[in-house]
Amino acid sequence: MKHDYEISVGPIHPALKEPIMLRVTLEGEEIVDVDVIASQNHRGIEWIGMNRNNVIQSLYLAERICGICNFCHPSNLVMAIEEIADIEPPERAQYIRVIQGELERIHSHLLWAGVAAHELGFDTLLHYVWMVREKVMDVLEEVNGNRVTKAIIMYGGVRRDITERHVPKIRKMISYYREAFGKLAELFLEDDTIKKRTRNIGVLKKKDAIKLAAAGPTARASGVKKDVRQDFPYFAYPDFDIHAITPDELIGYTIGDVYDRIVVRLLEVKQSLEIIEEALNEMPSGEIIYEKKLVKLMAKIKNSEGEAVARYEAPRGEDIHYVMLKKGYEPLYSWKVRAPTYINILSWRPMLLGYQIADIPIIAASIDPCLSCTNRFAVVKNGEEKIMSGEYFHKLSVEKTRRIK
Amino acid sequence: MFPMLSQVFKKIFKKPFTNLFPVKYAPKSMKKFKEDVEKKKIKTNPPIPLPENFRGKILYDKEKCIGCQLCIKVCPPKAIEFKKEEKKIRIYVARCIFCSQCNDICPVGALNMSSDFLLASDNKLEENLIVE
Amino acid sequence: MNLIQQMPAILIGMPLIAAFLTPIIDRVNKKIRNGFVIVVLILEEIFMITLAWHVFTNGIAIYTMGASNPSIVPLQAAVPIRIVLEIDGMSAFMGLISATVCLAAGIYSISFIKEGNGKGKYYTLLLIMLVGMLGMEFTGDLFNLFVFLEILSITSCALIAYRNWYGDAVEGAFKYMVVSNIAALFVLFAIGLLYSRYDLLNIAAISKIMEYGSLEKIALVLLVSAFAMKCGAVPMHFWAPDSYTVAPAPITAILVSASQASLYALFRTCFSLYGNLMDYHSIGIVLILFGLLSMFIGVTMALPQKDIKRLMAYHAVSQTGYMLLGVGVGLYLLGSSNFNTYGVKAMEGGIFHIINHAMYKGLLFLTAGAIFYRLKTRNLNEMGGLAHTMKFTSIFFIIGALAIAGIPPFNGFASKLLIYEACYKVNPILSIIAMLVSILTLASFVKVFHSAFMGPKLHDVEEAPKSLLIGMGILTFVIILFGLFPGWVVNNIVHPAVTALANRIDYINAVMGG
Amino acid sequence: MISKAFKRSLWVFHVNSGSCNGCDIEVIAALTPRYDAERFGIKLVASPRHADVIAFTGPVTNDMADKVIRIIQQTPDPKVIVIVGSCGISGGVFHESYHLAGPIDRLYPNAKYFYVPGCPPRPEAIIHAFTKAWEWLEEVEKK
Amino acid sequence: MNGEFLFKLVLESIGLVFFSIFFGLLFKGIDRKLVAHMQSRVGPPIRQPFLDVMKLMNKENIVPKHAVKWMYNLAPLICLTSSIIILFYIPIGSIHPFLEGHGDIILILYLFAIPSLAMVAGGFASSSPFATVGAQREMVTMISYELPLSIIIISMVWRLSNIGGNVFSLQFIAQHPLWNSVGLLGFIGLLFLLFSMIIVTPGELAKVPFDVAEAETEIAGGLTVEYSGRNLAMLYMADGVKIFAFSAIIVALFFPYNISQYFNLNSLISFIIDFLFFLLKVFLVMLSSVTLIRAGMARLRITQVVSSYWFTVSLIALIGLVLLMWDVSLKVGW
Amino acid sequence: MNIEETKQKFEEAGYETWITERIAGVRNRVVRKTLWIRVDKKKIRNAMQFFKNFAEQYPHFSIISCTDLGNVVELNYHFALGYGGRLEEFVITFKISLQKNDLRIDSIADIFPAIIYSEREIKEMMGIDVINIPDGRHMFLTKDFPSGIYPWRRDETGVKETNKLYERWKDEA
Ligand code: SF4
Ligand code: SF4
Ligand code: SF4
Ligand code: SF4
Ligand code: SF4
Ligand code: SF4
Ligand code: SF4
Ligand code: SF4
Repeated sequence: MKHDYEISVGPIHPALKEPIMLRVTLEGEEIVDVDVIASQNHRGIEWIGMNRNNVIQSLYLAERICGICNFCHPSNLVMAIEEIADIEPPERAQYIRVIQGELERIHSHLLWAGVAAHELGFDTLLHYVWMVREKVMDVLEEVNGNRVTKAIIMYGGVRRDITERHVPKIRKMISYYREAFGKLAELFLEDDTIKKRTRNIGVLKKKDAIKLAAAGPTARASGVKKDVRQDFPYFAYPDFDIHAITPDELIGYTIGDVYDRIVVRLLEVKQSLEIIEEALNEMPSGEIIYEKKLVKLMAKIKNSEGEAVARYEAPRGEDIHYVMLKKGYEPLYSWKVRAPTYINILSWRPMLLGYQIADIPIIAASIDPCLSCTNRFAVVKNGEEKIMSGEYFHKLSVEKTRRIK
Repeated sequence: MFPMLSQVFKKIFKKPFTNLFPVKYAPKSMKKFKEDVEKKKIKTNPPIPLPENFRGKILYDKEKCIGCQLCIKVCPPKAIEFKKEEKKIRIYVARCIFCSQCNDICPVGALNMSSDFLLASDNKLEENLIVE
Repeated sequence: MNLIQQMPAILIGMPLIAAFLTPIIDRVNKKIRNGFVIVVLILEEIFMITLAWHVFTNGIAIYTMGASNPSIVPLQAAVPIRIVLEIDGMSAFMGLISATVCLAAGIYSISFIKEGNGKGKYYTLLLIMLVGMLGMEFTGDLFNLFVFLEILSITSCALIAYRNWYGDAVEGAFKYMVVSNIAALFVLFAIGLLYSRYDLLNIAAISKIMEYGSLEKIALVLLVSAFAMKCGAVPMHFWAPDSYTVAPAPITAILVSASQASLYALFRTCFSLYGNLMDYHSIGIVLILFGLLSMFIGVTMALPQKDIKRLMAYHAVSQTGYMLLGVGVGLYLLGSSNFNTYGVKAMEGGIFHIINHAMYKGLLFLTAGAIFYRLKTRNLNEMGGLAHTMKFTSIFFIIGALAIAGIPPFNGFASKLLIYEACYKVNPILSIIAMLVSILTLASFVKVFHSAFMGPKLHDVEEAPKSLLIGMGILTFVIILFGLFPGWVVNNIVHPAVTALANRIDYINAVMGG
Repeated sequence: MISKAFKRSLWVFHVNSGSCNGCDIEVIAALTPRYDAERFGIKLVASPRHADVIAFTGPVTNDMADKVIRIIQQTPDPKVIVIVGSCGISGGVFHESYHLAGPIDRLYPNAKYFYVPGCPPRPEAIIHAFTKAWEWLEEVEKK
Repeated sequence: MNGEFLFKLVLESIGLVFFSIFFGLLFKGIDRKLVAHMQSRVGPPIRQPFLDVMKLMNKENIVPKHAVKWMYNLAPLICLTSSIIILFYIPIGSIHPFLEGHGDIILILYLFAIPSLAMVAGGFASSSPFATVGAQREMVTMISYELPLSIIIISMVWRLSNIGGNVFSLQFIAQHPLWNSVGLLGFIGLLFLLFSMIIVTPGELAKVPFDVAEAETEIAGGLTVEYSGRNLAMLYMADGVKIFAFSAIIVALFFPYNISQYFNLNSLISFIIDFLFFLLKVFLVMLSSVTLIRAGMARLRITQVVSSYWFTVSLIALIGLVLLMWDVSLKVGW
Repeated sequence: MNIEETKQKFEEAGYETWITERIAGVRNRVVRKTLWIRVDKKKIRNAMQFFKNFAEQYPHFSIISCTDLGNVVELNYHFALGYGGRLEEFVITFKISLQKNDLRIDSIADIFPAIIYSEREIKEMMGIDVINIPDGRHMFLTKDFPSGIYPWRRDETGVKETNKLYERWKDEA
């Protein structure tokens, strides 16, 4: 039974919530080759942004590049356009953006921790982590009016203030997480079964991480001290003393395996708490938006021209947008999104080779793939067939139903 | 070694974290249950409290609206339709993404977000899901 | 004249005569020839059952060639002067196995062996093989034992090489021949030694006056190693996979019981010829060790095999280990106070396992043959999805596989259970290893099952022909029967065989009188 | 025929047909301690063959269209389909892209659909959709 | 065999079938409820498994195109019946096992293999790659836990045989609790055996951390991926029955005590009390060997399953055996 | 090595360069800089090799962005350098213009292996012929994607029509 065979993980596979396909060649249970096939989730977002939407609409579109870190993409878009149109957001807005970004990081890392536990077959931990996560979800809902999509950032500032009413709730959340942190770290880092499943599994060497341009916790877990908030800060981040977190801070050495990726993310949750607390303490007062009249704002952007690159440290790593505006052209003239997962999936191959089927889910999940931003363009037949395709399936299914009847 | 084991054991005796909306277990008959609720025979548990500025189903004050169509211009999913004859608008909730951008731009404040969020339905165009 | 009295002679004589008639009938009509052979085999089976029944109820049956009353051995100065067949419980038991397997194999061969390749000769040889086996099992005479052993070897050899158009068939036959000849030489030498010492060839007679000197020890070693070699136990197992693999499937099935005839000879030597004269304690340990080794090495060698019959052949080695283990434990305990509690049980297990093994391993080889018949390959990687169409074959296979793995309610479980139950008393580890090997066996057969029968339909094949199915069905029937009523079988068939083996004195007295 | 038990034991197969993950995480959240849909007998299963309900999130991309249909067909009857999120119902922000195959209920019209508007809806709203589904199943049962 | 006897036999078998399915599902429900509480959730009502089964029974039963149909449909049936048959051999409270025989402890061990085998066959028969991987893993798991399991059983039997009697009968083992007859060393040895038995349980029942064969995140439910409707319901029930039966075996092997003799009660009440006490024992065993472990651990890899069973757990069991032997030799020495 | 030194290096090597700036921070205001370098398409490999050789750090590749400007297609190779130090990082973008009638560029995947996905992407999305690309399969598009349609183009080879099913979602009962 030891001959090679291939299995496709995905596009609908319990281990990968998003549609993507990993074609894995196996010898017995061992992985000998990996190929990523990414063409399932394309919704043509860049195309919509470049052809159909005005800039305000694109903001919400960018928010839905990925629902998990739905702050990073609009932030990048906003940063790029602010640079082109020379819009200077007020100070208070910059602080609110930082808080929002860090809240998002907490929720995203906790979410990941739960998913990772689930991939390890440790559902109790999934439930525990997601239970803890509800706290930040409550805060997000309190501040933004929706648990997930924030709809908060706007060209030149933010749409809603963080008021006196919110502050105590956020502070309470911070102390809640400070307490929970010890327990979480114990549950994740001291459990023998988790250690067995993650230690020395999916190792990405520092050299490879640099070469393959890995980003975010994936790179940091391999010992690359790299964090956009530290290296190339934006918003109000220069005010904070942020350093890139590597696993040796907690355990003294770095291997670059799945376990290290857990360590990094846990520590980053702690770091985010500190940032939020400091931001709350230091928050300047004042306006929260550069231009209250949206119509005016849109006109200003419409009359700007130029190009800019914006970078943002999303929970999964560095997110980059390149934007070009043309005077008088309402949509974005050029828009390129580089989501962190886009570059991190390159690291799957060195991580997976030599391990077993059982390791695929946790290794794949260890880079925290949010594939909805990566898998983008896919099948377009020529014009006519495009319209056909939907109708075609429709017809197919009608026929099938008729047959059943 | 296995820190979760002791955790888990302790948890058996603790009260669950669950919010029992709308009831603890599934009722035998959902229809009867609804009737009973209407007759106030059974008390349901409320959902987790909503924040003040929750973005739920949109509210439209038709009287206030001046038909300027600004909301239509910014609506990301194009959920708003202009009714030419009346110079008023119609909003499809099944298309709306609850961004409240239209509220922000409306010059007369004719649009607002309610806290109504239990919108599930088997008809995406049912009355409840069209605001006009 | 009492027919029962003549039965031993008929059993050996009838197939012999039939063997010579077969080529003649072959000339006349192929169908009639088939019918003739099958009728002979069925008669054999019936007679064998009658004889066995007689032996089990009335004790040892004696047949003296050419005597007016064959049941009484003429003695001359306490020396039996004629060729004596002595059928005790053990012999009858073995005879049953041989007759049944040959019957199944004979029917199976009707379609399996194609006309035109000397099928007449094939049947002749098959019948002579039966003669060889029965002769070995019935004879009470050392030299005769040797003669029948040789008959069996030569016919087996010829049948292994039957498909001489495959190169490896000849190679397998050659290996078999080498082993057989070495074994035969050993046996002959041992007989010479004993003959020179006692001037006797009759087993019972020798046994009666045997003294356990160094000469006897040498003879014992020679006999034990020769028969162990022929029964395919580790470390002399290497020939088994080669020859089992290349022989036509029905012949392989018969070869299994032929090697058990050697096993019988081994037991006969240990228990009846030497018995408690020798250091049965150490010989017991040797057998146990051989048994454990065979079990373990057999199964571990089987696991990676890709050739279905080769894999099964290694399992045959492994299963032989169980028999050695059971009987070895019996031998180890022989004479001790524990013998009656555990020893007998262990031997029952071992002996019961012999017949079980003959049945299910025969069945498994026949199913492998059925696959080969349709696909013309023994390579597991080239099979797949056969269960879609070869439904009965796969059911037979499943039953055989479950039986060999000792899963209830099939016969393998019953005999293995006896072995576990007895061995742990000697040392718990024995039982643990035995159970472990069972599970490994299971794993190995699940692998075969998966690669051959499961998966998408790869080959457009039909079910095996009827005669194959009937052949397999006979063995399956026995397997299920034994699995469902193990108690009855043990009490009525196995137990007499065990008592016969254990009671050397009875064996001697039957010939030598009082 | 639909037994009484059916409505109190709904096994869900969750498919992302091109969503932004926003709804997916709320579907999972609905199963975690805060909302715990399992108390209604709702649980996620790993194979469409085990499912009674298929929960789709996201618009259907061209690439996923055939898979979506295959999954629906693989699910044994009786079944209910729940579409979570505005973009799955009507396209949402992704409406009118060259790469979308259309709403699921148009690709496979002969099934019972329930819709949960929201972007993303709260976990309670998703549970609410299931109560609607029960109600419908009760109606069917009566007939 | 007279007619009345036959009638009784049939009646009792039917009763036992219902009994085992009922308690199997009940305990499954309890297990789920407990796990939910351990996860800070309310969890499904205890009757949920019954609802699930009722629902599955009414669902369409799809047979995949490439499946080997007869075997695909037969496997769940065999799986369920063989699980039920196990219960026929187990003493329940003060009730004697329904079937009893020579060497039934080994028989039970092997009977436990049959449901797994049936599932393996069903998995193979469904021709899905996930099911195939699952089936292979199930086999490997089986090979792994069989070694410690046989060590445990043989050790106990061996120790018992120093007392004498039909030691391979479960009923006999249950009537002679080992704890009563061993010294301190033997007691520790038995604890070792009990511990290994508890670890073997999740493997035998395909639960976390040894549920590699059904790992949903890795191979989408493995063996059962393709099953639906009635067939799935049978596999579902078999799972419950197996949990119940295996816990009952541990009870019979290690905790066979009854409490009724301590009260002065008439036979019916003491029968009921023993029965309830039995259920309590089964519950406690299930709690510690299935529920707690499954809630408190992550799934291991298949290689880790093999190594933990063959080395760690087997070693623990062997130590138990050695201690038991030592215990005996000391006793003899005294 | 800071941005000025890098700029100088490239200028000495004869490339056209310029820097754009943007301020961030509230109390601690810092300047974030981007270095733009115009490279002739024929010299792309030289420039990249030169860049990799003199950089003290392995440059972090970000993405290739690609714009259809009518007669020319403009490629931007974005890199980051100086990561790991506080406030020390800057962005380097190499700008390359390709004439529409000669959309060819050398692959640099052997110099920067991480660039492979991006090269595959511009190949399929913009129809640029990447010479010597080690893996020319589609990245995001399926195998049977029709040739001659490039989603990022703004000319007649771009995507024109879209699926209107979502536009007509209301029509259905
Ligand atoms: S659901 Fe998963 S396993 Fe099943 S067919 Fe689809 S991709 Fe394969
Ligand atoms: S959460 Fe559970 S049910 Fe859902 S996909 Fe993952 S493994 Fe499957
Ligand atoms: S892939 Fe790129 S263009 Fe498409 S939606 Fe995502 S970020 Fe936008
Ligand atoms: S970068 Fe990844 S995680 Fe972040 S929003 Fe995009 S898809 Fe989600
Ligand atoms: S975004 Fe991340 S957490 Fe969510 S489904 Fe994808 S991989 Fe899992
Ligand atoms: S809330 Fe947003 S999506 Fe909804 S109607 Fe207003 S602008 Fe449109
Ligand atoms: S923006 Fe306000 S006033 Fe204008 S059309 Fe919309 S609702 Fe009416
Ligand atoms: S409805 Fe909104 S949140 Fe849900 S998947 Fe669609 S875009 Fe994302």
